[in-house]
Amino acid sequence: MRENAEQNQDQELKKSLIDRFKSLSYVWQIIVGTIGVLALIGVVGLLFPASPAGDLARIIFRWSVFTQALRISAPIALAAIGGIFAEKSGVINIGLEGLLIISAFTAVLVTAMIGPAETVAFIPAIWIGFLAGVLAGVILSALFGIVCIEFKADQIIAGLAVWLIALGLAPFASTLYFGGRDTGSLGTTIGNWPIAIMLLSVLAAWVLLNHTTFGSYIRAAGENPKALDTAGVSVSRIRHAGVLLSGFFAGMGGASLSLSIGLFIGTGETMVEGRGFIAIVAYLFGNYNPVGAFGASLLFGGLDAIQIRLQQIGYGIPDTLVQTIPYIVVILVLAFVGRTRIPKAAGKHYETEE
Amino acid sequence: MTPAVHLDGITKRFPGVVANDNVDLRVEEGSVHALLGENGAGKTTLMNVLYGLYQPTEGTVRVNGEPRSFASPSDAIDIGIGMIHQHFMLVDPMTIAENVVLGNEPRKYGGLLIDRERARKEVLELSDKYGFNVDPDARIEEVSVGVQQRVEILKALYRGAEILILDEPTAVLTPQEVEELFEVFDELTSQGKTIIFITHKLGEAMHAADDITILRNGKNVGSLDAKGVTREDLAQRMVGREVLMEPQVTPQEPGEVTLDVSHLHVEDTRGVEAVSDVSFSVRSGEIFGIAGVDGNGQSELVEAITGLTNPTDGDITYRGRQLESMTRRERIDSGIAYVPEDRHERGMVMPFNLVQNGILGSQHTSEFAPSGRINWETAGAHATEIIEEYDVRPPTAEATAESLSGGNQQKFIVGREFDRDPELVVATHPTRGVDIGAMEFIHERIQELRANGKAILLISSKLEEVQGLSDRLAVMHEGEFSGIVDPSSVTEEQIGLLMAGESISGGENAALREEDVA
Amino acid sequence: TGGPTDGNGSDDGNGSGNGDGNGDDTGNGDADVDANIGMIYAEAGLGDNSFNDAAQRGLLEADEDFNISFNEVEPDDTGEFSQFQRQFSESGDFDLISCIGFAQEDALAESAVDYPDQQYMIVDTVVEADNVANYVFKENEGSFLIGYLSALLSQTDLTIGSDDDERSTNPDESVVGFVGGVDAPLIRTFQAGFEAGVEYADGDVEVISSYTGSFNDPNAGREAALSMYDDGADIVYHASGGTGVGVFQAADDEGKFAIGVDSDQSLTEPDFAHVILASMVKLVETPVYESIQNTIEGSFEGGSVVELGLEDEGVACVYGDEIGDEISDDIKDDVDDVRQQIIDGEIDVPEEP
Amino acid sequence: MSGLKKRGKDVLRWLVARSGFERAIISLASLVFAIFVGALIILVSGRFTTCSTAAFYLPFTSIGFCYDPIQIYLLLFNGALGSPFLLGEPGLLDPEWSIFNFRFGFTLKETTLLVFTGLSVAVAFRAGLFNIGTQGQLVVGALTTALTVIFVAPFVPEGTIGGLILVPLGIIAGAVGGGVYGAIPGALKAYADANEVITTIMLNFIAANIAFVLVSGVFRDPSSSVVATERIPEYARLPAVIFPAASDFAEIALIGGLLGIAGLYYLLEYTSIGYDIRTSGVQPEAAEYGGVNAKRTTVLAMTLSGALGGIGGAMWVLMETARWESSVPALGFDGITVSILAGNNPLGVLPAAFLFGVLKGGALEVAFQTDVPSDLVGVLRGLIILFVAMPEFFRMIGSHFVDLSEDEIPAQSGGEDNA
Ligand SMILES: Nc1ncnc2c1ncn2[C@@H]1O[C@H](COP(=O)(O)OP(=O)(O)OP(=O)(O)O)[C@@H](O)[C@H]1O
Ligand SMILES: Nc1ncnc2c1ncn2[C@@H]1O[C@H](COP(=O)(O)OP(=O)(O)OP(=O)(O)O)[C@@H](O)[C@H]1O
Ligand SMILES: [Mg+2]
Ligand SMILES: [Mg+2]
Repeated sequence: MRENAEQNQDQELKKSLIDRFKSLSYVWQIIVGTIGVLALIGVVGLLFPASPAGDLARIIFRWSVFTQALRISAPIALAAIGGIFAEKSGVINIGLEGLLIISAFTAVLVTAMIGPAETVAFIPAIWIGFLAGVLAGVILSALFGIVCIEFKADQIIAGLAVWLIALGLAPFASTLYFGGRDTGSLGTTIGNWPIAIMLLSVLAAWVLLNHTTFGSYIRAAGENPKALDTAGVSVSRIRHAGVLLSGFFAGMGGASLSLSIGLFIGTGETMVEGRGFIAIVAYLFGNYNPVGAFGASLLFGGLDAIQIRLQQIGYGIPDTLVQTIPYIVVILVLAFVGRTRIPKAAGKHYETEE
Repeated sequence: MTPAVHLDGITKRFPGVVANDNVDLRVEEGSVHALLGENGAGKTTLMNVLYGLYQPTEGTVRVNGEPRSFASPSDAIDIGIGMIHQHFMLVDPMTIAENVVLGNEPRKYGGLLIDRERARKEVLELSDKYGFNVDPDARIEEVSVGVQQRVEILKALYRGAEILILDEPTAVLTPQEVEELFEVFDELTSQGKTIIFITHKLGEAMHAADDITILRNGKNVGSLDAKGVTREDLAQRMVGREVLMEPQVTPQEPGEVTLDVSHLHVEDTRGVEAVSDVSFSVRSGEIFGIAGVDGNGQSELVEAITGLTNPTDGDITYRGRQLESMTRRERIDSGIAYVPEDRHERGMVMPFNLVQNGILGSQHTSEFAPSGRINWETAGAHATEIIEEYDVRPPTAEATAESLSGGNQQKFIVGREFDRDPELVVATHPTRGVDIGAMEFIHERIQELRANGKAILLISSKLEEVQGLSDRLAVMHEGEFSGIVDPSSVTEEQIGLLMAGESISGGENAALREEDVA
Repeated sequence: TGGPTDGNGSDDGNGSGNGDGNGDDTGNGDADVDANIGMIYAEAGLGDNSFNDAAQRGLLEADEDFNISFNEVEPDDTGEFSQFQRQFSESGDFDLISCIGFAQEDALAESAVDYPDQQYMIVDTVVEADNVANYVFKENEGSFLIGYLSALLSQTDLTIGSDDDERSTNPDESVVGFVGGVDAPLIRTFQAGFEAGVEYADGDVEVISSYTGSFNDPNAGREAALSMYDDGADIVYHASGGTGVGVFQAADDEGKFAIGVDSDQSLTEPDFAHVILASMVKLVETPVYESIQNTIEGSFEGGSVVELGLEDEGVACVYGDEIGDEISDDIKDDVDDVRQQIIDGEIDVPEEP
Repeated sequence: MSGLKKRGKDVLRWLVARSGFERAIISLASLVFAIFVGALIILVSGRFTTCSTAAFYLPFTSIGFCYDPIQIYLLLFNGALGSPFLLGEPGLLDPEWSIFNFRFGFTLKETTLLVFTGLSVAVAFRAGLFNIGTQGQLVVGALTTALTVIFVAPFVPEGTIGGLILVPLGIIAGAVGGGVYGAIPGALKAYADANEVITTIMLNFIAANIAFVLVSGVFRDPSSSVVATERIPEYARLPAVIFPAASDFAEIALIGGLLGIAGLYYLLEYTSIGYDIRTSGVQPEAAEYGGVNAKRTTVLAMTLSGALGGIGGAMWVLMETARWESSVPALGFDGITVSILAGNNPLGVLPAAFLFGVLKGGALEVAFQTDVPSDLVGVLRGLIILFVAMPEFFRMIGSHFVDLSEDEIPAQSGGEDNA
């Protein structure tokens, strides 16, 4: 009898825990879930240091793995933040991959043209290159914005086109200037600056989106553009601004990617290798919140960093399989945790009456 | 005295349509002016011209005597014109305060950040000044339609509106809320504001307005003083002929129980119980009406019956069969017709033409798709039949649903559902948005169905409609029936009380309940 | 920057300036040359500072020594190999079609059957057909030497450079690393040789290996190498194409060392010459040149498989141009000994890890 | 308005109202624009490289360019068809040219494969699902095809009879493999509300990786230096009959593709299930109202889409490679662009696939004959899609030339003459 009652109580407790978890907001669910999983690994790892959980715990709770995760996540998080601004304003930008490619290439190109060791007005060439990369992202996104907003192009299709154009243009231009699809090494890098740039961008994006008038116009343009229009704010201007910002942030992402290693590779899918698409996943996963997108990017970066270490301590699992873990995790989380709420007017054209 | 608004010879053409044809309109300062007309008469267009959303093809807009031309609404807003649209222009995930100040945010730190605190305070002050009683921190998606409307008015006032335009403000409100809105009108005019509101409802125009202007086919067919005008006169001007004002119901003995609902519980999409322990039954040859303010569980109740949502508890029996085990398609096939509340989302597939829309729900039946292949000829003939019978305009089956006006969409849906040869018709707001002529026609059809022995469940927020048509009338409040009454023996006020959740005295009410259970 | 250098429109029809004989006059079976060569590079294309560039060097050397014409193509993805092979073959104008890289194997296996009269050569893999001359490298042998070298160095105290840019090994901890690109059989032979070489030097030296899954992702290469250095590795050897630049970068960041692959990367990546101790070079020039020579001299041997190992100088361990001198002669002598033992067949180098 | 002019306008209006026609016009115009912009890019990039002789002069000027866009386009087109024209003498048909040449065969092989992946993307699109996962479904389908044929082959007689058993079996296996793999994101969407764009992108990575691991670890042909399965027997391959065998183009596969187009068109336009799919595509709420089981339809459409992608993979194996190998071409991604260019209409898939087939076939010729980097063709492809994406642009241009506005009719209030 008593046992039964205890069991019941136990179940009650469990149920109420689950209920409480379910009542959390989406982003908090993920945060709590992640911390929970980490804590579990930590505890099991402490108890059974010789088990795989022990290995895992040793990998995870390590500063160098954390900085590595940050570094891997920087280009993804930056592109994801860009994606947030575009989509929050009502323009779905699936061309992030293309923006990353073009900015990564341009950053290297311009640095090489100036001469990696030169300075211009006391600014090292590599930072001029960085700015040029950002500018390239902004210009390509401006084109995308005009096509989508002025000519009412289907955003998904135009985004694909942006990707394809960049995928062809960067290696094409590289062949013309460098004589090959790969640019060759510049001999200089921007080191770990991308981490700082990412953290600053997360903060800036969060403030911009949630605490400024511009941010509330962006949100309104993607939710109910008519409300914005009738409030006397030009929806198309706000959307252009959102799209340009997506080029700005993705441009920083692309320039960070190539300049942190000091070269551009244009072979195959280029050195960007699908990071733009992962960025889309990151911001959807992070529910359009810059902080959430950062968290999601960090999750990918972290899984990737862990994956590298797991390979190296020689688990008998094929490496390619280990590399698949992040993708599987995303699907599991999507299937069991929840969904994101897409801005109501995203993907739809808005026409000011006359 | 110069009128606050003087629209002088306004003509507005759209490709293929003359929406306003040389319309004159004068609105005195500090008055309430009603704009009356059928669907598509050009009311909204005329007001959009005044608000700067449209540029008139011809004619002049004068405000306080001065000719104005607005390039966009912001020009109109600048000189004190505010408009509250039929479909609210609010950003759902934002708070009331954020919505009110949108476009005119108070700022801090040299204009860098929004000053949320000040925004809250100003909205609260404004709300108190006119007795609006809204919570500035609530999100739009959390508050009722009535509150949303007040937010819209606040928005206009916040921008310094002196002239307020409201497009069909009462369409979505309860009688009580309508009363409150009209009190707000009084409060506003007493502080010198001018109000223009659009309506289909003669009673409201007569009750709340100082002057009434009637549009028909884009033309002004009369501006009248609201005092001393008769309903019949207004109706005749609106439609261009005489109309019957009240549905005429002939008494009739109901037959077998077609639908029986007992102890039904349904949750809404957020998992909150929306219908709690509701029981009733509908017999063949009977119209069972449900009145109530939108959002009191009617939608969930109806969706549970029609198979679009699953009840959490309780039984629904339809002609002796348990309904819960039947899919939506099986329910359609077994003769349940359903005129849905939301015609844009549910009732029609907007990019499809009328031929395609005509078979929505019957796409698998042997009539239209013998052996899985759709016979588009039969479908075309079917659509043409509905179009002719229900006077859908334009009368082309190739027209897409989205190109039809709301009223015509509604007529097509009603036609499609009534022509299914159903045993049970569930009709939700069947005449919402349609004009008097079409309304009359739809009412006749409902009575015809009743005469042919069909069971009809009629849900409407228009009191005179449910009261006039129903054999028995239930009133729904917060997911429960606050009463089932004989509609001919209660007053509108009594129903209004039930709608507000109060009980009314009288044995007849109790008697009806008993009979129902038996 | 550019445009036509000669604007007067003389129509000698000789196209571009970045490769002679390349342009619209090729592909039409010029009768005045001794051989017309079709060249299909591996995916990374020219300018890879490595494999393809080496192949092109072989071609250009042949162009200097003989009277040949040629046409080069750089496929963008593996699906294009077969199409280019067939395009060359179908024209019937080419005396030899050179296919660079193992990824062309599958395509060539079919093309060779469909064009039995066409002569082909392929580098890095074997296609069993009478009209294909195959050249494979014994990467495992070269990698064995590298592994052996790395293990020795990891146990000695090697310090190079001045205060602000000092890099050194840690003799107390003996760990070396291997970074592979795509986890493919060919790359595994690098890994196998490397690991065997380390083991041969000293069973206590630990080897960490991992794959980045791509030949084009230097950022991933950098992270992989960084975590190896973080785990105490002194030297990381890579066989990962463009990804490898990341390995060098990591070595640079961490004050450690790296070893290059395919070409002498201390020359092709001069910016990283200060971290590259040695490279495992594959002399792709040799088979390209040799096969052209054979074709001209009529000694083309279809169906032959030439294995280029340490013995034939097809693979070799070359010391870094800038810091190679810092390696003690003792160690170099040891390496030479081992090399000889391999050539003499005294050491059996595995092909799979 | 004169009668003739009015009639002309009526015809035009009618034509424009047919969205299919409009799509075709827009696709054509996009092509023209992309070609034009592409020419500019070729010219500009020609200024950035060096050459001894100008290949092209700006008319009436002495500004020379290293690359001649006209020549490049001619090469592109000519190459894709197998050089019917003798380029030195413009307009002259090569008397020795036969349409059944191997390069045109290439182009058609590419077309055939793109027809299947294009249809795969189109059917999902029509159900309102953006299936980016055709690539993964193709990878899985190709693998199941190759493995099934390899494992069953020893149990059936060799030769034609074996072929007659193995080929259909392989195709079915591909369809099942792709279908099941497509059903996963469908089910995730229907029952867990997981965004299919994300899940299909993820599943592409997963398919490529898992297939790679499976083949390299379990099913690998040890004699091959790439990660690939063993070859399927010669008699289990789809043969080229009229075209040269070198082209790898099996005519029967294209016929299969045409049947697929007709079948999908019929399914979507003429059947109840097609109605359900389209309805849930454009307006899921209305579909539910109309008795469509939205969840099931989602899964069904994704399964169908996956099966078509899987058949694409089967065709790739049976016709081109004769085995599964890790370097699967990006046919699934190209399918997205094909479907988009086709306006997601099965009938449009054929010309769209053919266009991309030509681009692919011709790109080789350009790379072969000139030193213009072949990535240029990729840029061109992106430009075409960009222009296809903005019909409004062409409508704006079009409205400069023809005024299509209707004659005025007065506003109609509803129901004024009901009795
Ligand atoms: N933007 C537009 N483009 C083309 N035609 C329009 C447009 N807006 C309105 N119309 C047409 O103008 C006419 C008048 O429409 P309007 O919206 O003013 O009617 P209304 O009186 O407000 O009707 P309701 O009572 O249904 O709201 C209708 O025939 C409508 O189809
Ligand atoms: N861009 C447009 N082109 C053509 N007609 C339009 C356009 N915009 C609106 N209309 C027409 O204007 C009329 C009025 O539209 P409105 O937005 O007032 O809603 P409605 O469909 O009348 O809805 P309700 O039934 O709620 O009154 C409708 O006939 C609608 O079809
Ligand atoms: Mg209106
Ligand atoms: Mg209306």
